[in-house]
Amino acid sequence: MIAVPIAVLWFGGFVLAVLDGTRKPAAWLSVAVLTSAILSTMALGITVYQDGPMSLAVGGWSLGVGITLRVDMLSIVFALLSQGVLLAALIYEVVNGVGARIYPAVVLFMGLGLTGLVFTGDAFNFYVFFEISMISAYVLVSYGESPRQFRAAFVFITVNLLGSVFFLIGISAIYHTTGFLDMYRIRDQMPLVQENPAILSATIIFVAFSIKLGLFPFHFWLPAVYTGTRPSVAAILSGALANIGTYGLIRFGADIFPRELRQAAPVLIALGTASIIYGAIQALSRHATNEVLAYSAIGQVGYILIALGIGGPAGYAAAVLYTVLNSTNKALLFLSGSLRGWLAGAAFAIGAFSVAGVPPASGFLGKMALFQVGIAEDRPMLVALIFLGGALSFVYMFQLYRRRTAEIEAHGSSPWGAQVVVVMLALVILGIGVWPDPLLNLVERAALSLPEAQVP
Amino acid sequence: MMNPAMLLLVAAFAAPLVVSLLGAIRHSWVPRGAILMTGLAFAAAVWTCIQDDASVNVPWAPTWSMNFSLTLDGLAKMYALLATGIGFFVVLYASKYLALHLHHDHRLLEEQTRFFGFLLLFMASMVGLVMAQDLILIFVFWDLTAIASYFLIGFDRAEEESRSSAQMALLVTGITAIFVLLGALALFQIYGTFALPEIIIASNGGRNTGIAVGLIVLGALAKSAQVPMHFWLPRAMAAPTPVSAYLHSAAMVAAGVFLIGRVYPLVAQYDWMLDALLVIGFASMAVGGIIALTRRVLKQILAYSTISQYGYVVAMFGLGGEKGVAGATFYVLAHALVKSALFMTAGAVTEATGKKNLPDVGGLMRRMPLLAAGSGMAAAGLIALPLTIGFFKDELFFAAAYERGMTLAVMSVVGASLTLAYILRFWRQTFMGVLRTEPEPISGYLVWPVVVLGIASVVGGLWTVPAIWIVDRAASVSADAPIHLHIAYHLDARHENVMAIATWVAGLLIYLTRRIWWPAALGVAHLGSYFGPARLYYAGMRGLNQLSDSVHRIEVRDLRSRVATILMPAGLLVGLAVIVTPNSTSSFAVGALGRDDIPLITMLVASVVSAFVVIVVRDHFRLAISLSSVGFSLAGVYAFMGAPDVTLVALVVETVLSMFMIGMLVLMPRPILRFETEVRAERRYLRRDAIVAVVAAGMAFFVAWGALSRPSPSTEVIDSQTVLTAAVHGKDIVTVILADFRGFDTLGEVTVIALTLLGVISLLRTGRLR
Amino acid sequence: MILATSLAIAAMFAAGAYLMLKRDLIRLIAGMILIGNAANLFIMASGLRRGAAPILPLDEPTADPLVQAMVLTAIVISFATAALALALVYRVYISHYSVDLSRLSAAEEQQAERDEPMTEDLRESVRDDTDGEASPDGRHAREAAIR
Amino acid sequence: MPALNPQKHAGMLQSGARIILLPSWVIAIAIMLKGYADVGDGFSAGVIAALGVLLQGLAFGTDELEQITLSRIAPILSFVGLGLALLTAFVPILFGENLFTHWPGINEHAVHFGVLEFITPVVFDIGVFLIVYGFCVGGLHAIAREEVRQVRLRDRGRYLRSTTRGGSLADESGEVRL
Repeated sequence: MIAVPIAVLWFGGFVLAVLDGTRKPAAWLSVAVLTSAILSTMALGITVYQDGPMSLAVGGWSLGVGITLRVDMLSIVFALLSQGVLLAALIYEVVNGVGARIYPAVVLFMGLGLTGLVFTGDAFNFYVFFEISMISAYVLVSYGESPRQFRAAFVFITVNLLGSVFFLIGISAIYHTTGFLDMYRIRDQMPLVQENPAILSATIIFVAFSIKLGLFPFHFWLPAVYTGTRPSVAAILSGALANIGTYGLIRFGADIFPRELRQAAPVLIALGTASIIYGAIQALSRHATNEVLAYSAIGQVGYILIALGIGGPAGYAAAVLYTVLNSTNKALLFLSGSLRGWLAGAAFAIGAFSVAGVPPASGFLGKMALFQVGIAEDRPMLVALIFLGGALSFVYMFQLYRRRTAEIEAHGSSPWGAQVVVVMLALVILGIGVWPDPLLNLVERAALSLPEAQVP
Repeated sequence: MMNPAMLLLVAAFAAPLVVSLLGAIRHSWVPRGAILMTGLAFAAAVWTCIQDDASVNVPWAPTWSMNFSLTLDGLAKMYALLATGIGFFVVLYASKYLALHLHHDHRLLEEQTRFFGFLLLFMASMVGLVMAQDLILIFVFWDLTAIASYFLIGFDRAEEESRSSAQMALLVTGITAIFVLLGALALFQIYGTFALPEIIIASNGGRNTGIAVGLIVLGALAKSAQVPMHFWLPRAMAAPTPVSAYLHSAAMVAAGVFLIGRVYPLVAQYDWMLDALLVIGFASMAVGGIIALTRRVLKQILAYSTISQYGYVVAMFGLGGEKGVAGATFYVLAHALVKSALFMTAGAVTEATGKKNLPDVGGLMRRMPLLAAGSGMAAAGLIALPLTIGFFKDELFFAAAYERGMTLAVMSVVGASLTLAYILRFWRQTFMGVLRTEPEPISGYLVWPVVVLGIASVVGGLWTVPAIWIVDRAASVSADAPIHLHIAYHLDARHENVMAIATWVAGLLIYLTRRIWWPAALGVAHLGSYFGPARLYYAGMRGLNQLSDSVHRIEVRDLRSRVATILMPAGLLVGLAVIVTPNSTSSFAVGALGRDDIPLITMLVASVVSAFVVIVVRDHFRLAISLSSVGFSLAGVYAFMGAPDVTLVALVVETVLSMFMIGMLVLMPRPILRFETEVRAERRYLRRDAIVAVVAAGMAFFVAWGALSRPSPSTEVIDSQTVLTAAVHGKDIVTVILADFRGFDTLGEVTVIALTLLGVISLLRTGRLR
Repeated sequence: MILATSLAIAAMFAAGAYLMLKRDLIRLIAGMILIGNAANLFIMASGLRRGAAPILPLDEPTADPLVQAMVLTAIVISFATAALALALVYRVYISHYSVDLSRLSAAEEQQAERDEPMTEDLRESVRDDTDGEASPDGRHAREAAIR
Repeated sequence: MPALNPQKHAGMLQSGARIILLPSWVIAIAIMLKGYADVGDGFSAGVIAALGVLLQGLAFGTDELEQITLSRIAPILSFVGLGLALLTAFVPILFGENLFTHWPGINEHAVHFGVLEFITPVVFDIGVFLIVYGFCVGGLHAIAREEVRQVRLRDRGRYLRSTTRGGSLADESGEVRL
């Protein structure tokens, strides 16, 4: 059961790699593969929702000897999120006409990496899947093959290689200090580890994920890459790949390093604050749509970090919720940002309202969750900060939108297919805003699957 | 039978949906469809109005204790009637107006769909808002009105003026809406529910509740365009006239005072809040009234009038008590009727004459008698002449103010006389005097709504029963106590009558002596535009953009700096971690160094030396060679660490990698690879590079040292792997781990290889496998 | 030994980091490879015990086989990344006719300038809403308005 | 033996390359088939085999490399290998077994053929071998072909144009691919 989504994506990627992805049938085959992966993940999710976390020892080896796959609600939420964003980007590209034969295959492999890393319960296996998705991303960034894309790809590969190396170092430090690679066993051992090596490995893993997230001050690569790549790739990077960062921070932070996470809370909140303010201010007067969105992405991850810093069930739930909303928003905005036509314009407007936190677009739920956490923890300064960030996001989103309306008027209309794809995505976002309960419930369950959140 | 509350909501929200669908089929049906749907919604509102109060309460998001709860109570009934009723007339008016408007701007008639869609959404969200009982639901509908108004104000998208006005309106009302949300969440924190009725029952008058309610009221005041957050409203005149008519009377701005009315039982517990409302209300009255006197554009006069008129309402809420609440509620009703009529008058005049400014029109009485009569009745209502509904709104106001003492009474008379002066100026100069511009004939659709609303204002003044019936029920909700309004004409010298007469006299005086005080009033207006909040808004926006530009100028754009900006903070964070954690002597161990380690140390030294050789070599081919020698020495290190498998792989991988590198170098012409000529320019970077490298090295060093100093924990895993190796017919444990125990990793690893191959051949051969 | 290994790792990391700050893309990749080597060395060093090659039958204490498996995977992955980066450098060279980072940065600056047209569309929105009072025909208009 | 190249000094290299080709493959296959018994696995075997073939390319040039069938279809081989590896990993699921279960299982008897044991990990290793072989040969082959293309373009004086214009690679025919 657990292996099904992974198997589907793996075989799908393999088959697509041999086929020519620029041909329509092959491209639609990739869409079918990704869809069936999503469906099987959903089926898995239903089981997990009803019966609790599942695990699968690969090869049947007992705990520790082999690799154990473990799926809880947190994994399901992140897997579905990443797969969903990938599907939207893939359909968008397929409808527009795929420009490179390997594109569908690489998207599927990225789906594999993102699914695998949330499903695995083994730290080193996490790294392997992490690399599968990173290599896919390296290949994807150069998609489009203009000088700009190559520059972006080079920046991306350089910076993220550093992130990967940091992560690898962190993993081996954990192995050396605990003697295990299995996350459950590591978690049991971690309290016995001296503070010093523990915080060092926690720090370096934090840096690794911050680089992936594009958190201030590790964000300098992000605008160049997001503005340099094709819209669908930017959507994938910010909507799917960046989830690695959030998931990693939650999984490693709350699951493996809860003690270190609490110690680092002030640093997290400080960095989150810096990210929010910095991203928002940079985004304010940028003209290119993608650049505004890139800086907005930097700002938005700040909220996630603050939620993590506050911690507790509510804090983690807010972090997960914010990630889901932010990823879908960014995917929508990047995809619709390059389109023309009234449908695409409407979709973009919905995305803009969502980022600004205006209901019924779903974004307000994220702000609401953060406010709630801030109020419950009695931290007026944080509430004020979130308010300020929200106000600034209002300003930059609608300055951008104001400029864009003229742009949309001036140009013709994009192909209908692409517009329909973004409208569907926009409808999903609206749907979440209108009927948020399923998502809220899922997110709450996801946060509760973290051991730290279960402590009353 | 369907629940009346639900029915009304469905009827209201069906309107925008149906109209959008109609627009998709055939846009010429849109205006008629809109009239029909609004008519239905109005009918539903009237029908539900005479029903008993009804509620709907279904779980919406139980996870967060949010309920979809609507109650059709007296307050909701009144505002729903206004929203759908005025909405009906506005749509009627717009059905002809918009075609003309689009025609003037040479735009496609198809855009009607967009206009009516958002106008009806505006109406529907107003209807939803007035019935909502859950604070979050209120917030949702609240922002829905902001969205609708944003697109309506910015309807003339081609004009920068229109777009920036829409942006301003959205920013002011949208950002302040977050206060409403915050207030709701704060109340939830205290009372554990979002249900407003429950909160009102449980409310304790505590400090935190006060802050929460204050936040909500702040949002409401911004929406009602009260000083100092009033500046967006005059700019919102960029919208087509029907929108202005609607926005000022029964939607948007009314939503603000509605919300105050909705939470009034909470507000009334705090005297400081009431006093604040009083101050803000009178300030808005004064500012709006004075500036309205100086405006030239027809719609601007009315816009500032709205600020001032809602100032009355807010002030009456501030006065409090039965009279204040009842008065405020009544005022909204009366004002909605007449203000929408006046706006439509302005629009009709502009359409007929093509002029927007007051000085350019005049003497229209004879050419457009019907319009003059209709708007005359409406104007009479606004300046509270007897026999109109407006008379009572002022009377209630005077009564409430008088109760609080002489000062307030005088202030209210002055305020009301300002109203009289600017409305007199507006109406008289439009319809009396010399004919300035010959009007063209206009459609009856632009005139009749004005007339009907004007007549309604007079009828309301003659037959007060329906108004009293509505207002009693509405005010009872706000006051949280039964209220019975007693209004009638009294021909005696009671203080309300005296104050009313004083108002008329003073107003007339102000109007007649306008040449004398004109410069002063203009001065106030100018002062406002130079030091007022609008200025602050612009300065703030400009400042933010400038700040953004200057921050962007120092943004890192160079890959080298990007690398540096990752390594430096990472190093600093690790340094911070080292500093804050307690360092015992056992944290960092030197470790034993035996004779057996000598070969290993030698190879380590060799690899480090060759790594530094890589730094210093100039030639790229030598670089590749020295790089591979690093790999080979490391292979040696691995060999001495008892890892023959790793050694083998490291050797072959290093060989192939060198081949790759040299292959790539061969592909590039020598001049491309020549950097020596610019070595001098590089020199200034040397120090920075060295510092960053040292910091990075320090980070790696502390992490490595810190981790490695930890004595090895249990070797449980590798022990069992060793035992199991024999069981699976293996001898080389590493190979067995790779192919079996952790074969999943290997599968991932080879997938990485296959993926890289895809990437490489896509970069070099555009993805063809053969 | 712990200190010695840590120093070696740090030195290799420093060399890699230094190279990654150079303007030559080839050197940058060399830096990546060196940093990867440093990480691999660290994985190897993080083995739980040291000894002979872990091949059955065991006579003496053996080295940790698990880290060896890990390091094998890591070597292969960093090799793959380096190969991809090299292919990318080639395409960068094809598209910019240079592997010089300063050229690339210059191209990026140009792109950024193209993205940010210097239209000051803000100024328009900054206009005051004195609704014509400050119009050129000031006095006349004012007289007319007083009427 | 193929006709020797005019460059005399290349002769040594070429004969050396030819001599090494066979042993490199023998070693590779041996490393792979020995299974779990000793040092080395599919990965190193693949690289060694690839090195043998690549040496031919170095010694005889790209055209000769193209002659070796295994080098032309190397990328395809690579994906055949991936398929093989995937099958060994996921086929057990179809038999109701756990993911990545190898046959024979723990302490079960394996079919012996001399020193060779028939166990599924060998199949997995063959997959790894093919992937790695395909990667090394395919990657370097791509570089070699690119060089040939450059030389041809340079001869026609179009090289500079095709490169400075940036973007996609122009074909010999001048038609832009992708």
